[in-house]
Amino acid sequence: MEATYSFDRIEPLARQVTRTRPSLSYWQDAWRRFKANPRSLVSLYIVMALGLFTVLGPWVWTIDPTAQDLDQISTPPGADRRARVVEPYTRWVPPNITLEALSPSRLAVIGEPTTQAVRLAWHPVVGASGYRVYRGIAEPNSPDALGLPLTDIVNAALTGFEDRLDLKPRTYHYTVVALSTEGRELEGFATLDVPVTRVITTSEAIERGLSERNGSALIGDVVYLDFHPLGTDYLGRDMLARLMHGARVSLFIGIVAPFLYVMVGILYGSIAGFAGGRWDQLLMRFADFVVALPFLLFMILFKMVFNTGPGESGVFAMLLAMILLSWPATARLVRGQILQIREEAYVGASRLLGAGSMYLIVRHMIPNTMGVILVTLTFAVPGALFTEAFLSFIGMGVAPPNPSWGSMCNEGIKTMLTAPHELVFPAVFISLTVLVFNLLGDGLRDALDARMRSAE
Amino acid sequence: MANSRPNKHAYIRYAIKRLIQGAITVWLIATATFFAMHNVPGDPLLDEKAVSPEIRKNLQAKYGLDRPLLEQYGIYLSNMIRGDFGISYAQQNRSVNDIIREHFPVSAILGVLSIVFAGLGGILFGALTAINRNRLPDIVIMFLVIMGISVPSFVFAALGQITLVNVNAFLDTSILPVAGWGTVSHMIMPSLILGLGTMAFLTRLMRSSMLEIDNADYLRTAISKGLPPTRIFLKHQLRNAILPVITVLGPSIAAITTGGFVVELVFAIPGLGRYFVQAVQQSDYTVIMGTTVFYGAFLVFMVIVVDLLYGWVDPRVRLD
Amino acid sequence: MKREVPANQGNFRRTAGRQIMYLGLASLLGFGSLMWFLASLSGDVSSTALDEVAGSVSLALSEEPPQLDSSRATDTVSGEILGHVMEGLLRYDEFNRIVPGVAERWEIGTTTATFWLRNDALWSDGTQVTAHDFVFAWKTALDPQTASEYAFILYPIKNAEAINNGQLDTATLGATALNDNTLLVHLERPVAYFDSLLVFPTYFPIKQSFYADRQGRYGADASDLLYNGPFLIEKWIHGSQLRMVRNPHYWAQNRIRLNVIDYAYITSDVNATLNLFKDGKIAIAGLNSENLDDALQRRWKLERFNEGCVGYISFNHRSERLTRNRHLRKAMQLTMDTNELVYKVIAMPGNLPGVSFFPVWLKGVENQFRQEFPAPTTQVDIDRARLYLAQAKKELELNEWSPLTFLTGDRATTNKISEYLQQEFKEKLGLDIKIDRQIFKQRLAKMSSGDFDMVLAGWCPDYADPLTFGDLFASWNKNNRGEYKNLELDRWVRIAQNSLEPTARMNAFSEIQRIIHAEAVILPTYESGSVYVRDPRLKGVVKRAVGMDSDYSGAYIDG
Amino acid sequence: MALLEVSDLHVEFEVHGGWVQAVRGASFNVNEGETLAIVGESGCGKTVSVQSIMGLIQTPPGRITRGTAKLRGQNILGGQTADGREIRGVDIAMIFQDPMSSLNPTMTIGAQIAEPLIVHRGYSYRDAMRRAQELLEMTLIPDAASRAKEYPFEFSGGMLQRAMIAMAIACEPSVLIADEPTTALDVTIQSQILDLLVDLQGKNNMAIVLITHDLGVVAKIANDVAVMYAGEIVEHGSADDIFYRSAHPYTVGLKSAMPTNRPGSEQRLAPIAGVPPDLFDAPPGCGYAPRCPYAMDVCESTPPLDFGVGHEHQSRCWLHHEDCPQPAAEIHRA
Repeated sequence: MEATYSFDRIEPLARQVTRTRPSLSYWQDAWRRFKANPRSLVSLYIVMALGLFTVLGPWVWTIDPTAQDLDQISTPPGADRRARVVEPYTRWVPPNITLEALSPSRLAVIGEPTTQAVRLAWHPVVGASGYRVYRGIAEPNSPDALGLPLTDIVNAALTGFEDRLDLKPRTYHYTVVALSTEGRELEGFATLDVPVTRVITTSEAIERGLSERNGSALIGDVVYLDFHPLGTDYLGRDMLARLMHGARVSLFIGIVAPFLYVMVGILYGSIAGFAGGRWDQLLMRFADFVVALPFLLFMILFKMVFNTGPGESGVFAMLLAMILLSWPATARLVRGQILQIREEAYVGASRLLGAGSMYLIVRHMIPNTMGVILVTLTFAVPGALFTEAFLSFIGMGVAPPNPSWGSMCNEGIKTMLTAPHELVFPAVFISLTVLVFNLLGDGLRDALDARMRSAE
Repeated sequence: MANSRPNKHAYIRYAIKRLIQGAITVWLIATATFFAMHNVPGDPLLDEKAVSPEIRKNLQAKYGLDRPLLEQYGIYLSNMIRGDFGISYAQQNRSVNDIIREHFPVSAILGVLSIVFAGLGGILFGALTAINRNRLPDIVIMFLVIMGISVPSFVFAALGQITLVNVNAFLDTSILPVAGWGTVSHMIMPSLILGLGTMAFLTRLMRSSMLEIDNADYLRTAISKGLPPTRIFLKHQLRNAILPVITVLGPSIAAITTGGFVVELVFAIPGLGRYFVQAVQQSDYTVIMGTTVFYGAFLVFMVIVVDLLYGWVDPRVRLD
Repeated sequence: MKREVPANQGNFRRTAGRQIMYLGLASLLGFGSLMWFLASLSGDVSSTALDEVAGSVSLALSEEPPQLDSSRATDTVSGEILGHVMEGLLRYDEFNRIVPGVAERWEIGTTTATFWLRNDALWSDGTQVTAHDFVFAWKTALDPQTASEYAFILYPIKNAEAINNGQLDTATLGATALNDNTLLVHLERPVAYFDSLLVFPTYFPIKQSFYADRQGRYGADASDLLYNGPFLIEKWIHGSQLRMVRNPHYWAQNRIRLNVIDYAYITSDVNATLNLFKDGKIAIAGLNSENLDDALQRRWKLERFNEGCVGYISFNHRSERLTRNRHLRKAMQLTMDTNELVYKVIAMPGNLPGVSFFPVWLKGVENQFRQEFPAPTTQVDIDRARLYLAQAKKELELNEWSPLTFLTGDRATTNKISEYLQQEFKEKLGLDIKIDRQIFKQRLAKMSSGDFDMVLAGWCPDYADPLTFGDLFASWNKNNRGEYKNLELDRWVRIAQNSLEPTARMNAFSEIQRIIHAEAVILPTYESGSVYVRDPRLKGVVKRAVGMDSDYSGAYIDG
Repeated sequence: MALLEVSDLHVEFEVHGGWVQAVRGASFNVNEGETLAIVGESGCGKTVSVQSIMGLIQTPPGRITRGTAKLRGQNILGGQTADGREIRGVDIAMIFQDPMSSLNPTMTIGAQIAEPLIVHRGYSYRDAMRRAQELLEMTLIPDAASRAKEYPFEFSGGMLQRAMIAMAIACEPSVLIADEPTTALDVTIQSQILDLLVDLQGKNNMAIVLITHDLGVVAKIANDVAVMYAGEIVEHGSADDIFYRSAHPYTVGLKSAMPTNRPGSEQRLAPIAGVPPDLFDAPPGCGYAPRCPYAMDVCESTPPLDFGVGHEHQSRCWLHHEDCPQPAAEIHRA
């Protein structure tokens, strides 16, 4: 069946109606593609969270980062915090107890074993010239596995010992061995399992405000020690507070320092790359000179020059020192790129149109090295953080007791096996900062780079 | 329109010119370090137990420290040119030349090995993440890279050693020595750890430069010639994307050879790195000067090698 | 009409990715197998910790021994090596008693000391160790040209100090070799502890002909040393390995049961040495508070070693410093709780809370000094401390306390201690303490120039007599960095130096102890000790507070 | 049966908010030893269609949704046969518009020419380089021996295009696709390149598919012509058919917009009013309707069919429909 067509003439131009493609301005398109990339959005939220954590944190979590709680040294987050209040410590002279007082076993605990002290007494062994007291955390199963030798008691008459070394609320296995005249250990040893409970003195409890009641009524009460959500460090200081206060220095150094010395590097490198010839050689040789200087020696020299007194925060001096010594790496990279771009046609064309050198560099060349620049920038962040830690360690940067993430990492390394949280939290925060800057850098580069626009 | 392609003769002339400039740079480094060193408090003769003034005078005379600074500088320079870097203060009967001769090769081997590992890994992972942009391999490798750079090298060294110990214990034979130096098997673990940081950086660098040339016309020509993807990657993409990587390789070899202090400590490796840090702590003037000048020369040499390599890879860069 | 999908999208991206992955993996595998192949070639050369058949022990050293020329050695690591490869006139046995060494018999009087040398004491080149070797060694050590930092330990010998100051020629030294086997020593002044000095490396013999033949490189390498001790250095790769084997020419062969002592690793990283121990590569490894639990969990054989050193806060008594005020120092003394510091902060077994400047191991008249003359102690009393502080403020005419600088080094433990003390003094006394952390030589420079108010310092003994600690705060002693001057204390030090009568000397030391506490010249923090883990099969290892840290000459492997 | 037959080719690209139909059913073929010119304004889809044959469409964002490209009966759309045999560079080769950026700047000219020989013909490196030298001589590049060792930035535009051609014909392909080979070159070099192409075509009996927007070039060397507009082939026929018997208003419009150098012709150039349609939302009817002086209702409502207007001469325009009142012949004279 032949479709019927209408062949009447129409006026063509008047009726050109098509749905126009939604047009986007450069920035709208950039924002749209930035939002489209989930990872850069996530990184944006994390940046905001980090900002809040640093700025508002100390007002919300008002624990003083330098306050030391020696009853909770290196405790992981979520550890049990119950403690019984007891009398303050009084010296204990081991009495020479008569045999009957002891229970049938040859080794017994006198009084209650607490984190304050564990007092042991034992039967004298015939022919022993002294005793050696061991403390283990695993059940001793052979004479060579008795654990830690706490002390050697030289005179045989003394058959008691008070252990106060770093007592934690756990079960210890005490063993006492008799010593022969030449100090050799005699056969046979008596072992005792002692469960230690955490206690706190009345003065400490009142000073820390752990309970409203005071005076003698407090004895025997069970109180909860201060709550540390992320645990405590090697001096019992609150990790969360230290992370918040440390964030200020670390983020400042970790962001501002790399930003500045990458800027210096970009300008220096592009001028060297663009100028070429004699200038390029001169500038690059100076860059080699700066890189080859011994970093530690010149940091000490800078510390003297800026005469940061002991204890003052040398953050600005360190910032300047880092900038003076860290820009050559970026300069060399940017120069390499500029050498390539200088040969491109569009640079020649733009120069023909009368563009001055500086305009050419800033408007044409640097945006085209954005890829390399963003990579060095995001890598400079961890570099700066760990340089700050190293400098603080030699007394140049942050003065103790103020914390910084890098120095917390430094300290955390030592107790990596036994108290991993002291290393994990600062390392996680540093990784987060680096991750965020990497994702942000990527997201920005993809969003802003016009070439990517068509491909996306 | 284009200048003539530099031939062999031009290369040699260029290399010689650069070597002369290098010598001047090394001389500047030596001078700056010399005067900085003498202005920093503390001197090599101080020790935990104080020394009587007479002995201190004898020691100063013996080492020539009592002479005016400029004179000492003159003496030091003349010795240095003759290749004599003097005797270490901390280890009184070892000449700095011996220290460098015995310890630099160790650091150099470690440096080169870790750079080979870092370069290989960096280029491979960089290319992979560039090609599979925003897909699983990209995200996974990106995450590993972040971990690689935000965890300091001494943590990696410690962790690496502990895992090696546990693996040896688990397998009950020592597949790799936990520390020490001497055979190739001692080199594997330390160079891997030392190379991690640089590899992470090279990966990101390679990815960024691969994306820059992603839609270059000559790639389209290569595809239209029906070349297999691996050849396209090796001959066309790699050669153009590797330029920023090369610029970084030179200085990082030098940085690793001297910056490997932490790995040398953890793996008990007799490298030059520890002498760098200890020399400054001990204010051991001759060792500071010797190691700094040697490191300066090595760095300058590496930069020259990189520029020559750069000229060879990218013909457009004029060697002037 | 079925849509005929084109034969091949020909998408360059995905195919390239897979092929490059194979290319990359192939190259990484290639690289790995190359390394493996090379590794297998060289075989596993690193020895195990103990080899009973070969009688060999492998250990780790904390640092490369800086000086093996006994006349100039100063540090403990060099001392340990020298203790195994050289032997002085006398030596310590496993119970730390002084026993004959190269000297068979000896008599020490008030003005002279005579030593009769055994004729079977030989050098490693077979020649006999003669009295001339000792005279030459002591003259070299005292020679101003050698400029040995430990020359002062020879000062008991007549004219030694004058020679060392360049006033006299070395020939005038009061030590003469009557013949090869007898050595006569004239003393500058009566010295009660002269025998314990003779064990010190500076008193070891050196063969003159060998020393001259080496033209100044004596002690630089294994071949530049002549050995008369139980072992000799067979191989020394600087910074990497130092291997000692039994010295066939040593006279007391029967006493030595090991054939090889191989320091196969040199690193100062405690965790690295512990990992080597776990891997069965070394027989002994030091522990710190951080890896202690790990060692206890594994039920290893732990042992305690009292290093004999004392840690203390040293005040600056110079006139321009606030710490010259006695009441300020007493206030700090009453605030510092050394038990909490040692038991909770340092938390390292083997350390004892600081009570007196004289450590507990020192011998008194019969048994321990501290038992015969107990040190005065202070109970922590914050209220009294604040009274003292107020008094000090009045005496110094201050309306506000200006900050005090607390100089510390850059080692791990000093970091913990200084931050703890800073917080304690701030909380309890309201004093603002600024921590001035410096690296090694900068700290020493500030100590000698007096650029500090307080400094975290430490002192280790040179010889087994209280005088090695007693004379530290004498006004003429250069190591008295705080420049503390007290005529009464000086007088007691002179008595202790010159008298021979034990009760008089010990009483003098007890007076010195009382003054240091009463005037709070320094505040002792801890007496240092350490814990190490040992392979139970290695027995007979001796650890000492004075002289060689660890002595393996008597050690043996069993089981 | 023609050497290369492309039928019903559809290609679309994903952009923000939807898909752009770049090619909406293009069909053309070329015989052995002959030259087909594909003509049209820029953006009409001519480059996309040849690129899709060579598999140069990046996915994402582009994708081929329908159509086939048969070389001697075998479908090779996307650059490979169904069983994955590579035909690019072997049976079909391609040269591009801007030679300056189409050659690898870090590889010598000789090496780039030698590559296809090494990969497809198994030449050794030395033989391939010698062959490359001969190819350069064939494309009239002076002093070929030393020039082969030089780099692209040391060549002029014209010589680079010659090198591109040498590279393309290395494996004696049966079809050469030339995507606006002379647009970036000045006129004198332009004719040299075209003469070279014709000369090489004669030697190897090679078919050429020439993409251009310059009718002058078409007149010079094309046997057949396909006129493309808004992603479709609106007219397909011999060169004479298109020039003298143009059967589609757009072809006529194109001719009138072409400057001619015939002496004494003072007419003014008559540009075609309006703009090509945005293929983001392709119009239902004929793409040219809005700009066509003869537009009718049917042109706007229903897509035109292909009407045969002579031997192998088709035109996709309702004017040729039998019931159309306006005689199709009128448009010749315009």
